[in-house]
Amino acid sequence: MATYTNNELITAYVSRQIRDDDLCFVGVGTNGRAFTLAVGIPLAAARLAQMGHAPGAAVYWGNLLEPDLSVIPEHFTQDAFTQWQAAACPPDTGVKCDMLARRKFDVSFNSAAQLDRYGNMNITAIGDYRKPKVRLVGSLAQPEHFAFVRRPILLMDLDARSFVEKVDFITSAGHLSGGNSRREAGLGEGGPSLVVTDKAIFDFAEDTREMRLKSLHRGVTKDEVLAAMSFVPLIPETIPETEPPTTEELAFIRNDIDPHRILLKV
Amino acid sequence: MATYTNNELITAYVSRQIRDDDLCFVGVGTNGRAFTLAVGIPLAAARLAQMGHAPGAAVYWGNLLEPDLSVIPEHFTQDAFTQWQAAACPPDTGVKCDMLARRKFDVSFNSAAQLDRYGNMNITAIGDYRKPKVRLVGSLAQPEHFAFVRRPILLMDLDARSFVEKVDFITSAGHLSGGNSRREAGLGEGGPSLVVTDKAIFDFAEDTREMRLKSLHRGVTKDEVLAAMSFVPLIPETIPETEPPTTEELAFIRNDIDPHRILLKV
Amino acid sequence: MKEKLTTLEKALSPIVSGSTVMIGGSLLRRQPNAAVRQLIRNKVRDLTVLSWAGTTAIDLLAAADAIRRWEGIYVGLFNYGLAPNFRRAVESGRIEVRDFSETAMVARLRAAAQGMPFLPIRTLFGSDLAQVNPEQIRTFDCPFTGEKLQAIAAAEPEFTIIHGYAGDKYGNVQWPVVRDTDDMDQPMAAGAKRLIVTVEKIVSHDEIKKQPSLTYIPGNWVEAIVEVPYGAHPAACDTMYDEDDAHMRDYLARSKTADGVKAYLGEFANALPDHAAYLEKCGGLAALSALDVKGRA
Amino acid sequence: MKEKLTTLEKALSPIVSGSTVMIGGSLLRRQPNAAVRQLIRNKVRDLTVLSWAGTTAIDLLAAADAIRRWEGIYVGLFNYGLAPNFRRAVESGRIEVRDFSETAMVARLRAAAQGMPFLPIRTLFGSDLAQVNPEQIRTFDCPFTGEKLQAIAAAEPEFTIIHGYAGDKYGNVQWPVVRDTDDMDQPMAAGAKRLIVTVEKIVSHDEIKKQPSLTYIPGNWVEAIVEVPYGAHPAACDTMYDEDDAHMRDYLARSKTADGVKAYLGEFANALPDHAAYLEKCGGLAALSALDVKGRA
Repeated sequence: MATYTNNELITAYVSRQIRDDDLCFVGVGTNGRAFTLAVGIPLAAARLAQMGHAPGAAVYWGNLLEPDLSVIPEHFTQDAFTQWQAAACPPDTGVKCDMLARRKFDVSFNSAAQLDRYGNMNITAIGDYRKPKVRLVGSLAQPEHFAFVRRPILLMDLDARSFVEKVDFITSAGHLSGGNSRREAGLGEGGPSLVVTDKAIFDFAEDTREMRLKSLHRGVTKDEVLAAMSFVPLIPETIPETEPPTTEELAFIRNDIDPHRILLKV
Repeated sequence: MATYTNNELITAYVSRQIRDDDLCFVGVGTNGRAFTLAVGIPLAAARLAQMGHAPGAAVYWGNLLEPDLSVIPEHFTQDAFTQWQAAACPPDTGVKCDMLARRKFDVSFNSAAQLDRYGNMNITAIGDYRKPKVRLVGSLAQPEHFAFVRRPILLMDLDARSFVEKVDFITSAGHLSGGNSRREAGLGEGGPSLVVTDKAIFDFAEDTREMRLKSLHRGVTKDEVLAAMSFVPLIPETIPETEPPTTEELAFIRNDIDPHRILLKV
Repeated sequence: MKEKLTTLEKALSPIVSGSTVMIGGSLLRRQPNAAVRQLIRNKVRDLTVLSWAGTTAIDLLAAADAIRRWEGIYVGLFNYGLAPNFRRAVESGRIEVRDFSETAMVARLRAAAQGMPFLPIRTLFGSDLAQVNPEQIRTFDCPFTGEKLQAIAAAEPEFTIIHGYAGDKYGNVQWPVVRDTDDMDQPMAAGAKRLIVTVEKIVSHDEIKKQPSLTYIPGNWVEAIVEVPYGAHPAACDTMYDEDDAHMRDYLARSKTADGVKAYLGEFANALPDHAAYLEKCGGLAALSALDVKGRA
Repeated sequence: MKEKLTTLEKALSPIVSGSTVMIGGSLLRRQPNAAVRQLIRNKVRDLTVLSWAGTTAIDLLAAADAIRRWEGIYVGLFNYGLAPNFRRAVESGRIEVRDFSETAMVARLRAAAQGMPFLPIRTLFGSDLAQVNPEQIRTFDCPFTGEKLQAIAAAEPEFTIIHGYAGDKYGNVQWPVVRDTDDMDQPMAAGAKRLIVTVEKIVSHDEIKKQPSLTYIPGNWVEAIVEVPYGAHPAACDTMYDEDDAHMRDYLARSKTADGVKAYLGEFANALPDHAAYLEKCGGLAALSALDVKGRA
């Protein structure tokens, strides 16, 4: 039985969620663990999908459309971005925004300071918006992702401060208060589809749109998961184990995609 | 007393209407006499203004912003346009449209199949719009010029078929039915300021906005002018003679701007 | 990436009579005439055709009785005067026209690219362009200032055909650094539903990815790409070749009558199996290279 | 053409306390930091600052207590984390924020460029970004479809400051063919009322007019242009130099406290007469050239 790291497990799992010809949005920047979740794992997963079942899968990264994932930069300083070869590099970020609004994206990878029971997320402010306890970065295109992308995937470590009953500020409208509330607010199809964490995978119930435990990573118990959340998600009768990476997937990740452990470092 | 052609007279007159730092719109294309009126005279006049009283005057031609008027192409085929050097050549024609809507243009040069008493013009259709006697080219940016440019200047040969009581189709709203009708329709300042013809110059009365005879070219009588119009414009007590070109202006035109008589050919 | 390189026949086969088609290019630049001749061979009819400043492509389609309605800013033949066949069809009532000024057409293209049903302008107050077209041009009040604005309906053709300079088999199309930018091809491509691109030449993806900022049509937007050298002939492709003056004059002369132009279409479109045969009919690449301009890539 | 080449002092003198200023650049690219340090020397206060993805320029202004309100999509220090001084000022209530998502901010910039009071989007239904800002984000009905849309008010700053690559004395600014295009500098410039541009270097107009399609900011739009080598330092200017990691870390360390960053500002802005002195303070061009990237023009 293959041994693997949590990052490898998540990378392989996420790669299987990417379908052939999917266009995937991957964010830029941040560092440390946040980089691994927002950039490292998504790039590795997209490349793994390309090498396997989804050769036509493409990434929009920064303002690079279809950057060459066979040569992912080893240092994420400006010149590495400038020199990264791609199929296209539109004149400004507005082109990416238009593609979002036209629903050209199939998958996006998102992380948040707060995520709630109905998949609403907050990257704007903790506490009161006018005089916040913690001012965060703002919004970027996170509202667009939940409004227009077909299958947004959240990548976050499970933590009671992040998984809250209700977010302090709705930066991105997920399933709002559940049921039809998203549609009633004026939004179309979309909103968060999966929440991939270091302990378990969640999806959202078809009817109530509540977050639902989907699978537990090998060796993780339900109680450990609940202990790391400030609300109790829906829990099915039987909880399967998160499907582990295959030896082939592990070989691709370790030998071809991230040989120097840059993407999956921490 | 200097002798000069009608085109030289018009070119010199028009150049004096261009103020320092004015941005002037000049059209492209057509041929023969229409080319002289729409392209040749405007380019020559703009260059003459640059060489004299308005060194900061600039032209937007095609999608070239500030093309080098010291080297105007001698053949108006595609590659001459492609190679013409300029300060800027924006990514698409939308940039020029935005500049029009933001009222960045001071002067435009316009010609029409029909022009009426209140300076409304028609380049769309003669007769019934649905089943026209003559289908013309459409509209291009002519409506924008009358809507947004500060001082549009019409360049047309005087002709009873062109100078009509009422245009068959209002492509560009000039002063509509006169008085405040332009403002009431929702348009801002602007509309045609001068009509420069082969026989006389016209402007528009401040109050009624009716076309008004401003000056007669040397040797032209009022009756000749009226005989070439389908309506009777306002006629002042005394009609001055159109100020002729100076010997210096003629020298610039003949030696520097259009030595091979390409711009002012016909 | 997905391979999208195909033939004119295959690329255009989804376009049937009654389709709505946006035609790229402006004035005598990059008219997709090779694709238009294929549509004529396919005998499509009753098209709704949208264009920016349309010339040869629109007049050829009009000559072939392929257009039921046209929407755009201009149809003519630039310095060759009015478009004789389009003009004849409009004057006889066979083609319905919907005229848009430049800011209005730009708003239609940008609205489609932005996924919006309309964009606002304030150009057409008092103009008959607005008065005759309440279906696509409507006055409304600004939600902030209350001032009157005009809403222009998005351009939403089923198909968009653009002729470009060079591209790869994945549909990534690039322009040269110095070119004639007086067109709306990129906004048209950005808002396209089904985008068919013809290019002067197919280059390797390695060539493309060296300068990704020159890619004005990403392959991600493209349904099919086809290589058609001199694909804009008898019009020009700026930086590559100029308009064919002799061919244009012959076309104009034969367009004086409907029969005359029918004979022209028979010779240069219907009687020919494909674009290669058209190039031969025009004297072959050797003869056509006389139109090439210096600095051609 | 009109000569617009001047000094930072002269170019920025019209910007007084209480002005509304748009700041160009995105993340660590082309932050107009030389201009920002001059504004700090000028002791301007109570600015309303608009930005795209703002980093060093916004945090420096916040550290100097120059900002009363900020409007944009992001303020942080990219891979260096949150923006400590901006964060402190917002958490203390000294800076009011108005957050816009990317499509919303794009709509604001394009509306200004198009001379429109607003543009429509449909992004922010259900988001608190709309709920807290009825002044600039309003729901209205599409004049054609009747569907609910959101009107986003145009961005209309009195001044716009952009740092570019190279330009001429007439204010024509060009970008290199291959660059990092992830920004909104051109739309910002297109909609600017009074546009002040700083560039890495001034080149001849003859250089510019050879490749007019590389001019992304025409001089016609510009009020003043200033040459400031390493004008984005300690941030990067893509294709020319990278971010200064050591300086960034020192800035972050000293930004742990308000006093710490005040000392930093004293040393690197207030105590220095001009940008030349700043470059000397940072070790001079010789030391800074260590940040240059290969293929730098």
